Amino acid sequence: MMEYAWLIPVMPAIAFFFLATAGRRLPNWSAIAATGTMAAGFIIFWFVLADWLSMESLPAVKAFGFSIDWMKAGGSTFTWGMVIDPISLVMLGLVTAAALGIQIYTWSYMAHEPRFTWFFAVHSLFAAAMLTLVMADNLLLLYIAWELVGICSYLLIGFFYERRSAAEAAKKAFITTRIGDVGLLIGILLLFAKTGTFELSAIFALVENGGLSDTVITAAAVLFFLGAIGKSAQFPLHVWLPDAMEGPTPVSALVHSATMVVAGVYLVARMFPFYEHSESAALMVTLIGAFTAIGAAAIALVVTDIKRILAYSTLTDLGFMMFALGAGSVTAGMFHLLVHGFSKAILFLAAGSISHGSGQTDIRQMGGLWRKMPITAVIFGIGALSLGGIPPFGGFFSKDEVITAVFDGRGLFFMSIALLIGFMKALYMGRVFFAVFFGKLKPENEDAHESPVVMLAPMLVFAFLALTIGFVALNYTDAYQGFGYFVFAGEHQEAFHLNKGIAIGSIALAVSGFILTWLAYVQGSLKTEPIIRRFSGVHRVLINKYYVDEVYQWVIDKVVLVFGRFIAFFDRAFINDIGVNGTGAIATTTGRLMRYVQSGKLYTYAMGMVVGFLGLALAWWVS
Amino acid sequence: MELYHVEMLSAALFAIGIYGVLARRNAVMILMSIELVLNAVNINAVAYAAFLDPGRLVGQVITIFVITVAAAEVGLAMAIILRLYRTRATANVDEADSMKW
Amino acid sequence: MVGVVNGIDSVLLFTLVATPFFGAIALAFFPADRHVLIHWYSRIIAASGLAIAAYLFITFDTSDDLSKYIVDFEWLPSLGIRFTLGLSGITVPLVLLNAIIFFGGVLISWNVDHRPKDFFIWLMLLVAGVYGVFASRDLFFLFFFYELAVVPMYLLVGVWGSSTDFGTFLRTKEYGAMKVMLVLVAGSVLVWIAILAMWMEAREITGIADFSIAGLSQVEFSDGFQKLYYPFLMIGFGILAGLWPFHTWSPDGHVAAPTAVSMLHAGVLMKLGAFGILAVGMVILPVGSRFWAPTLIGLGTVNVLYGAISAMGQKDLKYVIGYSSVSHMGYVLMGLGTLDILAVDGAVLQMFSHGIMTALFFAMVGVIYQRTHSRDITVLEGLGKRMGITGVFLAVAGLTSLGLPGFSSFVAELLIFIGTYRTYPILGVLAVIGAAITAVYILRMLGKVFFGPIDEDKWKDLTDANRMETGVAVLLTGFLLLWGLYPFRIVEIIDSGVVPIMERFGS
Amino acid sequence: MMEADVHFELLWPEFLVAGLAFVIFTLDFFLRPERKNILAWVSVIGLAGILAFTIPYLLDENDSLFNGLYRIDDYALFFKVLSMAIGGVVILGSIHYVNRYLTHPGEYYAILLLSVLAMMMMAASGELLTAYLSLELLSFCLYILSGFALQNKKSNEASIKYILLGAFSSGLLLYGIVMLYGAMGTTSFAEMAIFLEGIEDIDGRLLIGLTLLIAGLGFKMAAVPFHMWAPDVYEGAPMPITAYIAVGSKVAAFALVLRLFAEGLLPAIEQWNVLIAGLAALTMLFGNLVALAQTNVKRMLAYSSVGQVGFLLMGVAALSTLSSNGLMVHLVGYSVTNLAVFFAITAFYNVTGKEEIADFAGLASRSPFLAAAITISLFSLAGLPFLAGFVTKFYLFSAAAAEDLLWLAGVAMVASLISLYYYLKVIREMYINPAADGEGSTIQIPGLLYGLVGILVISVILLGVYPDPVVNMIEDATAVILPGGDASTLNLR
Repeated sequence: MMEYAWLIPVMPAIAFFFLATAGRRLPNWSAIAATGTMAAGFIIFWFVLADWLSMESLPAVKAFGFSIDWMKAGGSTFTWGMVIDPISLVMLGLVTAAALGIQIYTWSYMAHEPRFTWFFAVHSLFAAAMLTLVMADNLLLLYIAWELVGICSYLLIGFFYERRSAAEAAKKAFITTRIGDVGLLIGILLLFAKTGTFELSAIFALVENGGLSDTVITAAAVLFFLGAIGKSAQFPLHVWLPDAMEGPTPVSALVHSATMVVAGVYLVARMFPFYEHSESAALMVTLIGAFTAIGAAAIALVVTDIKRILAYSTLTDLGFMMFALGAGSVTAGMFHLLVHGFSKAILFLAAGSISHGSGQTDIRQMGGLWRKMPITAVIFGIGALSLGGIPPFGGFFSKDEVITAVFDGRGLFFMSIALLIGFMKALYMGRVFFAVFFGKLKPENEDAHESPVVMLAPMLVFAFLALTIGFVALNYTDAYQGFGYFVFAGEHQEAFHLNKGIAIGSIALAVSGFILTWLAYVQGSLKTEPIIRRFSGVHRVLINKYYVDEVYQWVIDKVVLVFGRFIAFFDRAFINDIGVNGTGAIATTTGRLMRYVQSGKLYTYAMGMVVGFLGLALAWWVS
Repeated sequence: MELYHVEMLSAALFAIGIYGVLARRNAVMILMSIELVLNAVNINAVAYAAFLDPGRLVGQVITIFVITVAAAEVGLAMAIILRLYRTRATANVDEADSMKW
Repeated sequence: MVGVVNGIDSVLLFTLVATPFFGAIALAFFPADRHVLIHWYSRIIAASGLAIAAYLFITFDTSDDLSKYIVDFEWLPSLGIRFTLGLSGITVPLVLLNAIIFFGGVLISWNVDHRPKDFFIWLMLLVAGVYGVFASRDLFFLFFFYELAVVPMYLLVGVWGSSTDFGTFLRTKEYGAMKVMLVLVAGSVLVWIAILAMWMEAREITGIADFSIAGLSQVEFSDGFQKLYYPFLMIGFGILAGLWPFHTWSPDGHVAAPTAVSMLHAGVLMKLGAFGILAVGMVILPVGSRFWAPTLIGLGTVNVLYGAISAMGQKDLKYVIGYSSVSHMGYVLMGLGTLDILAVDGAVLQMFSHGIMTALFFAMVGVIYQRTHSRDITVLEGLGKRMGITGVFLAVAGLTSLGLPGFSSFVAELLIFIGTYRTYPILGVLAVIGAAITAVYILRMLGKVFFGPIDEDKWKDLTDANRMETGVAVLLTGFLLLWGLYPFRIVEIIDSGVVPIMERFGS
Repeated sequence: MMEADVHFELLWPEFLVAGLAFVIFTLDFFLRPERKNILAWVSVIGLAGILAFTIPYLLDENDSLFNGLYRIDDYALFFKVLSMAIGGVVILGSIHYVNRYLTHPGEYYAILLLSVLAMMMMAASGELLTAYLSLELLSFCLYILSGFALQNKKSNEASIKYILLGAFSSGLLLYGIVMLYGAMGTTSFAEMAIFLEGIEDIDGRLLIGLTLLIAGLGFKMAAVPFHMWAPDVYEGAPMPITAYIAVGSKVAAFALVLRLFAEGLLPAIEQWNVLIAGLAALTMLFGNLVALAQTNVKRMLAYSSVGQVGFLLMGVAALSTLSSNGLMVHLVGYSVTNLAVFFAITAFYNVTGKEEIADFAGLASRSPFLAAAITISLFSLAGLPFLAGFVTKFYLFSAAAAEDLLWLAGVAMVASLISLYYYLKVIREMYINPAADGEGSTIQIPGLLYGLVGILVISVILLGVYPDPVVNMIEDATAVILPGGDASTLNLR
């Protein structure tokens, strides 16, 4: 079955071309087409996985790939190829499942949208691009897919383009990520210039056997990480992700939490050999990851728009993953990526169903909603507890994995930071959960209602996954000896190992976090206002997201655009009006002056002749 | 008498003629000055014929032709000057400057 | 006239060049008021050209020798001028490009009802000139057709163009027309000087008066001579290619020109310059071009960044696109300047894909302008609601120009980036940054014009692109996607044309 | 010491033209005023007949009468043919103008014919005095013709300026001739060449003589700074005569100059080619720059033809077989094109009586044919492809380049770029600007002018598309005056 793996991305691609061309004529088919192909891809994935697991001598097989010639130029051949290996399998599973579920959810959520078809078309294109991205066996194809998911996110964020804010957010998202992509592309060019190939396997081989100088490796690693910073919204290019919540909720759930934004993490994991061989680059990843995580978590504690809270928590988790990768553990990173994907998906979907049911987006306007929408409450709770890191939810395992990895890789100090992040995660998760569902029901929310089954079903599935997925970390059979073993295809054992001390510590912190928020938002004995008043300055800074957006806006308005206008003016006023028109003016003016030699008086003419004759004679005489 | 004496004479005549053309405003006077130039030519021609290649008559022939042509030229010019006088009631060429630049 | 015609392919090539020319002459005898007839006639002429060009492109055999395309007649023996046509891997795509854009331009001109006869006559002459430049193998005729392609621009812009008042300054169509004509002819003067110099030098070296490119490329010009006269070619052709700082004719020309002319102007005319640098300068004066390559690539980089940045500062749609063409031609010049085979391949492909892309741009801008009578992006807002199709295709063009994978420009720019980075890493980085800036102004334009709330009562009866215009857009988009998704064939063809040139540089 | 046997029969063409002129004079007496057009037709048909007779009669005839005074060869033949053709065209183009604006058609046509005779003689004369005489004959005819609009002040002013300056210039010319005679003891081109071969450096007499010669001929050619009569005469003279002066007298002057420099002064080329080159550069730049500032179309064309003289002088400066070919090719192209544009304008003037550039506004709608004709001719003058001007300029500039005058060719290209600018201004008026109020009426052109201009425009295009036949003729003509290099030794493949 594995030779048909390429069908997984092709399926939604077909759906896209179908919808983009014929979609206008038969809108009713759009949902079926998109979801059908997605489901097909999902099924194929399972067969592929089964094949993979059933392969004998698994440790020997690192990857299964194939490729086609894309173009030949100047003696070098450019190929398009796909590769199946553990990392891509993990991503495939996540993406197909999430995309499928969220499309089903979308059936009713977007039912009344005029651009229903358009949504599914772009959604399918995104799925195709994302799947290609995770299966690409060479940097060229990876970059192509990378750009395509970017444009899809642009189109999806700008889905409600009549809203100026949505349009701006879309533009911001694309341009910000594009800045990172510059780094990525330059990195790719650098590698091609040095190695003459885009093939990942070949490049890794060179990295392993020292075919590339350390400077090149470090440079490439840093440049690739630039791309990751853009895509995965790490500081300082994180500003686009919160705004991206302008998009429809399913988009936020799929693109901006579960799949696309983790492409950066995936990239770093994929290019991991580079970071293994470049300590400085790895350290950079760690620091930026940790920095982003803490900064975002702090904001998540104060903002009140439910989707923005989730967005900042996404930032935190992304930073968390980078943190793990930087600490040298692909396993932990990918594992947290997987778990976070499902947990955050259900949180967004639940949030969507909340605003769908109650029409509220600000948590201060909510409270006690569990009476109105119990199932949603349960689902949201699962997600919140999972990401809050309460055992036995998946989030606990992954978080613990990360903290352990950080401890192993970076030592005590960084571990304490990781623990702090874990605690903050628990705090804001508890905050949003309790604030929304507990406390007394607000009168305006009296007519809030539970969402239809079509929306609940996928949420329930994801909830179940979020609940159970943690256990894939554990060691079951010889063929599958735990997630770490799987990710590394058994090359060096990194089976799940629970560090008792760390585990207890993190559990304690998580639980205490939830208890604190329970006190604050349900039981009410802990008042938040005095704290806010006490640290009003800090609070203001956090509410304003450290003013980063303002700074960027100022730079764009006052520097970039002004410079652009200046150049435009310079071009017109100097190069054109003076340079070009000036030349013409000189000619015409000279003519206008010279014509006055022609006085109309006879003797001038005669004089002209005499002068000419004398001049000739003189010139000749001199020469 | 050497050749260059004659040449000087004709050169002087030539110069005077040119001066006349440049300085005079009356069409007839300008014509006269041109005649001076032509006579300078004649003198030169004859002189060269006499001094440089005696025996051949090229110089003389030139002179005869010049004189003839000059006569015709004067006639024609006079006619046109008459037209000028008719249309503008003046023989002053400076007043005939409606076309310029 | 003793001459040779080698088989059906060469006959087709000759027909391709001759069709629009004689088509124009025939059109001169049409009754001027039969507009429908004139339009359909022009469409047929354009379509036949497209058919021939497509046939030549498809059947082009990259392994075969190219003599089967040669048409050769003695024309003016006393100067050694021959009328010689031929094809190469470089020219085939460009000929196809010209055919496509001519066809699209004729279709998009369905709304020309002011003296359409004259309009199409001049348009056909322009196209004939462009075909001629691409096909000529003799410098005299290359120059001949080069001028022929320039001349009609004057009347096309001057008569059918539009004047715009930008408040602080005014751009009349007369001004634009005069400027385009004079600047381009000024460029051709430099080219002319270089051509004569090469002819004279070759005549003194070999004792043979010969204008043929093939012949001159065999001559061993002294290094000093090459270094002296290559700049004439570089700048002379460069002016037509929008080389900084001789580029201002291009945006102003666009602002004044009617849609179809803008399409041809940016789509094809500017390519003539780059083509000349490659097919004349680099072929005949390799030493000179190697010597001046850094200058060319430097200026190309300036083009890229300068064009992109000033495009950011524009308010008028056509200015935005005009400067974006300046910027994109910069990539072409960079690619040529690297003398790196991948980059030169990329440059030629960029000529093709930029041609199609910018034609699509101008077609859609023409649609908007015809509907709203405005090109001011501060005035237009939220048109996407009423003009969805137009918006989609303008977005396609925009995404192509910011180098989105899946569209042909990505392939071209990728090749150029690779080649540039291999030879001049810093400039390679700058080029990539330029592509990022492109994203800024393109998205700014799209966001302002098509996104946001629409002024309902102002654009109450705003109509979307009609069938004809949509057809043009689909045609162009099809080519962008085709070469973007699977460039194998076209790159193969281009490569077959570029390799022999590059071999002269020993790379 | 003349040979006894002078082949007078070789002069038949000249005799016939002269005879035709006198036929017209006499016929004039017997025709009622409204029948005077017959005169024009007679002279045209007569010229055509003489043309038809001359070509086979003198082809490849190579003889020189009165030991070298007067030449009968292909070079002379070429210019004879050209002169007669030009004369015929001008007469045809004049008919309507004469009927409308002029009196005394008999004299008009007869004098025109005499001037044609003079042109034929100028091309044939192989000796300075003969050249001078034929030149004066031509000048006299032109003096009269330019003043032919008796009641028109401008016309009269033109002729008075023309004749006074012309007389003055012929004074200079004569003085130069005589100086040369004094310096070299001869006035025949061939002997001058032999003399110049002998000497290594030129003395004062020779220098002054040559300078004055150049000045005098420069006046005829209207080379800066001896050109100043040209704009006024062009503007004042009757329209067909302007065309005739612009084309005919230039052709004749260059016929003479080319033969003089090729047969007589070639040995001293290093002495004068720099001067001529400088003169050429000055002329082309001045002419074209000043033309930018003109508002009267005739005056603009006057300056533009001054600029053209600069191009032509370039061929003299770089004197060689190739460049004299180039000069003559350009001369032909220039003549055809200028005749086309002038008679197109004449047709316009016959109807409207206007000659300001602004008056051409909206001509494209008033008379598409005239607009197209003028556009094509102006583009040809500017040297744009498919038209005579492109090929001839290319040929001429290539020739100059081949003689290491690439810099001059460059200047010439810039000059023709400038010229394009003011030609485009006319075209803008015709095509872009709408007609002034009350002048939208369509212009009816008489069939004769229609046909004439049409034929001229077609020949402009033909010359541009396939010049090879003309070039071959010219090569034969050049082979006579420059026996050094015929086409075979030109290193052609």
